[in-house]
Amino acid sequence: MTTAVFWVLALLAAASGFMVFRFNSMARVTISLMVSFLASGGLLVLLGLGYLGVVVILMMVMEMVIMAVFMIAYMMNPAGLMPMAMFHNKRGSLAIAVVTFALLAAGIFLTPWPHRSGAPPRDATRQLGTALMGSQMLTMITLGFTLLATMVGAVVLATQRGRYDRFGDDLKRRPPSDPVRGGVGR
Amino acid sequence: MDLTGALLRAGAARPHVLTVTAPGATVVRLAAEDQLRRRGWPAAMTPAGADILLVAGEAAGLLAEAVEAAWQAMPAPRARAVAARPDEVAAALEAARARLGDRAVQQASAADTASRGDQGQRAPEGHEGGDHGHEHGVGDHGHEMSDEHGHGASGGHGGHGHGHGEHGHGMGGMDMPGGLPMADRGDDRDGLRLDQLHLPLGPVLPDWPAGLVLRVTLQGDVIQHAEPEILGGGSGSFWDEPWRRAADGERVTTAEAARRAAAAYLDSLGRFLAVAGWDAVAAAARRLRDEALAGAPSGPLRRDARRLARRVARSRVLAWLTGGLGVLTAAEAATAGVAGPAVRAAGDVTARYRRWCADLEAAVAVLDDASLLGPGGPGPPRGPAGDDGAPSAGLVAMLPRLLAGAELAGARLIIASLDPDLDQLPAGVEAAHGH
Amino acid sequence: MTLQLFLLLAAGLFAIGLYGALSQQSIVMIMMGLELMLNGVTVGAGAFWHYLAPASASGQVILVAVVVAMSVEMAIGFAVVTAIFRAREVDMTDMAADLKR
Amino acid sequence: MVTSAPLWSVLVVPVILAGFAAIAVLADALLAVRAAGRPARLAAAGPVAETARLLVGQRRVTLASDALLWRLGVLTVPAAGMLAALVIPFGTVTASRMSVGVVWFNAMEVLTWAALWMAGWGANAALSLVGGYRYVAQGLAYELPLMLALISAATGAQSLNVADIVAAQSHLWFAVWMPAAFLVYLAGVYGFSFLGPFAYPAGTDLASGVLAEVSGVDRLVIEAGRWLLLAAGAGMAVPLFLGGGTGPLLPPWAWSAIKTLAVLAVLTWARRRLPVLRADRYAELAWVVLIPLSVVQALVPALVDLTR
Repeated sequence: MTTAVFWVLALLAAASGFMVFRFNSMARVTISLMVSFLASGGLLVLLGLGYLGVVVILMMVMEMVIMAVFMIAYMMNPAGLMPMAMFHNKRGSLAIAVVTFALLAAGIFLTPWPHRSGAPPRDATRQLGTALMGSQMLTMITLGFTLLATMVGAVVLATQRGRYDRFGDDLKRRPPSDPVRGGVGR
Repeated sequence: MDLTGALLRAGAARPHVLTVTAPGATVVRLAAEDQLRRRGWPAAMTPAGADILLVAGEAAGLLAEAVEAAWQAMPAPRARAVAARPDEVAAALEAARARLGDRAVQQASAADTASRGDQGQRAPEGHEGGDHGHEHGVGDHGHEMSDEHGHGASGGHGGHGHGHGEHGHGMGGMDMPGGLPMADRGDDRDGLRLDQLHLPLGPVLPDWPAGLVLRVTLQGDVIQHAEPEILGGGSGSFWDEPWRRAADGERVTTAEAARRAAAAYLDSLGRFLAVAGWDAVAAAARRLRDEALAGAPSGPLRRDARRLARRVARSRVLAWLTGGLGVLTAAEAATAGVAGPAVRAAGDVTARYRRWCADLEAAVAVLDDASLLGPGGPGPPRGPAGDDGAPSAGLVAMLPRLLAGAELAGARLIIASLDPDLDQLPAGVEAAHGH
Repeated sequence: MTLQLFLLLAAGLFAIGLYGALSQQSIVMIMMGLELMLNGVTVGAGAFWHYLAPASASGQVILVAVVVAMSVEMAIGFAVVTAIFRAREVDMTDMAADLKR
Repeated sequence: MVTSAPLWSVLVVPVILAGFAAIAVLADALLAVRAAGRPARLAAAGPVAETARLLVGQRRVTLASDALLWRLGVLTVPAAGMLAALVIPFGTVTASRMSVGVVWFNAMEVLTWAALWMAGWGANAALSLVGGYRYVAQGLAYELPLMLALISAATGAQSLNVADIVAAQSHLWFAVWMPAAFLVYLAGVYGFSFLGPFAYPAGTDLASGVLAEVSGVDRLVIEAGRWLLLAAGAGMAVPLFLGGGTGPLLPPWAWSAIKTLAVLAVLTWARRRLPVLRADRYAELAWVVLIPLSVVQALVPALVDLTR
């Protein structure tokens, strides 16, 4: 049963991952990547990582839908109605990718993997939580700050308007001039 | 067992009706809406969701083409009804329903829609080309076609999604899949030059002023440019009738005028609330309107209208949602030749619908006044009408300025809060530009 | 179901992503490739945790880090694309390759 | 104590869920008939006729549509509701006693993001597409407060397992001492079922937006999906905030049913009381007011846990 599920999910993950670079339509590309992530999430659940697997599914659905918005906004031919190739150095990339895969595969089968040390915990989620709030606290803090920096950085990079645009040169304009008024009226 | 036939008949018990109102046919529309409410038949929003296409009044010219396009876009089972006069509505609807439940008629209809290359049951996967000009969203039926017909099979048909706009002409030589043109990019307020979409809104659109087409240029759902087009005026508005008769020297009582004014405000409020997505209250307003026009006793009518007006005017959520949209100062409105509530409100969408509510309360207060209509009585619901189409012509003329920069949802609210009545425009202004 | 099979899948996803990231011209498509590579890393980290050291939380922590990296990559990536697009109206790497000259 | 039912119960969950959804649809039809001033005995005829006409209706096919994504999107709406319902305990049994039930519910509900976006995109019609995008904007507004509300309940029980959350409410319902989380959760239920004040993606101003070009069986599937999602949301509110199947006298399954119906009744009634909240207004409210509020709300059970 689990083996069958594994094969289905593994093939789905690989095939939809492959289709990401075959579809013309940006919508299908994004949804295809999403399906690949959903399959990986399922595989993580299969490995006993219920929490992380479901979180990957949850996050990737949201992320891919938002990604689709950007893909379609910025691509010239979002619906792929006019097939066009946008590649550079296709053969070189293919060669690099194939060689990488071959090396990795060789490594996978040649490495004498150690035996499993210890048994899986009764509750993998608790294990993760205890680690992040205990021994791995530093990692958690770093990740937290990274995310905060990302939020600030992404907004600064993407936005065009600042507070001087909204509140005027002396920052005294009330209400601020916005193209569309928000719901709170800051 | 004739399962299909049984389902057809069961479904035909409650068909969804898409009403298209021709210029000058407000009376027919009101009769149709009254009929639908009594029968409990829902109003369809789009051709795809409709079983019966009801044409109220006589559609001619561009509107006739739009009606035909909407009909082509309707999936079977479907039936068509035409009512030129209010008393024809009931019979037309009944006949349409009979056809809707008739298996033989519907199978022919289904075969007909299936035979049209791009409209069949079998969905061609991906990008099937076709040369029909009617495969778009509701907003754009037919109108684009009329411009493009000279282009042959793969002319641009406007209004496609996927970030594609169309530029009307000039893609004759390009072989685009499905006959779809590529989008052009345009400037936008956020500094990102993204694809523009040229989309006609109307005339087949629910809760939309009859006979108005608004050609908008969108980036995302932000309107960058809007140009109104008028599919023809009426011969005087139904809502102005008592005042018109009074001006002609007839005896018109204050009560009669007040009743008409109240019904007009309720009609406008109903449309506005439907656009705002407050369906329950919109339905209540329309029900009251129908009762007012049917001559319901003034006591309960006054009570219910007051209750409704207060409920709407006091709703904080609605005011929060509409505040700051479409601000129109009194001076601007006066220069554009607008009078009536839009000027007296002198403010945003919130101010305008609250003005309607106040005017509605004032109108129902004199429902029993049997004196002759004088200058102190209730005025026409949109302000005094002029020969040049005032005040609705002015309202339409202001749309381009008010709508530029608004989002689609905001734009619909702004239009609904102005509620131009194109029947006030002189007849025969076919395809006149609003500015 | 063995460690090798999971790692092979991870390597496959990684290689497909690498191919995409190297061959695509459009920045958003390159980001798709990067995401797919990270997807491979996720599967690999999960497999290592399960088959090698389930008693330690390190595998899971790596997974969390990878998931965070994916969201950071996407957020910053699209912010950069937006900034480039605003300035130059391009979304192609070849057209934004000033540093080459 | 909530126990896990055998595997076949996975097939029973959609049936029960559909039953609750059907009751909600009938109640809604009754309210609509009453508001229109027509006799109440006609209420049941509406949904029946509606189902019949959609079953025989032709599918609409539009030019250059992306039929694959369109159908996938339409089908995902009810599928999301049914999958989300798998972790909801009914009385003392649950189809899946998953240790991360709360996260599962959240993830399955988020599938509607992709579903509606695909449904809006696939039709290749402008208003439909705008509707699909609207759902993304609305999702960004309702989702984070909803997640924090779920986290509040999970923190209160110190578990992501729905059964543990029920057990933690044996003395006091979470709705009582986490009212903000409960209200935010209910708003989120409207949000993911895009009904009532959150019908923005299918708004009248867009001529029903994401539903504009959907007809026939597709329309039936997506409309049913909305109500299934609403029923799933109402069902999940019971174990999360209303103490699950606990209650005096009656058996647990009866309490689950009564509480679910009560939440459904409130949601069905309240949806007629408000206009549609546009995302441009609601998003700022959500981010500036509701998210901080939900964070503070989530801190309350965290502090309570620490002092225990």
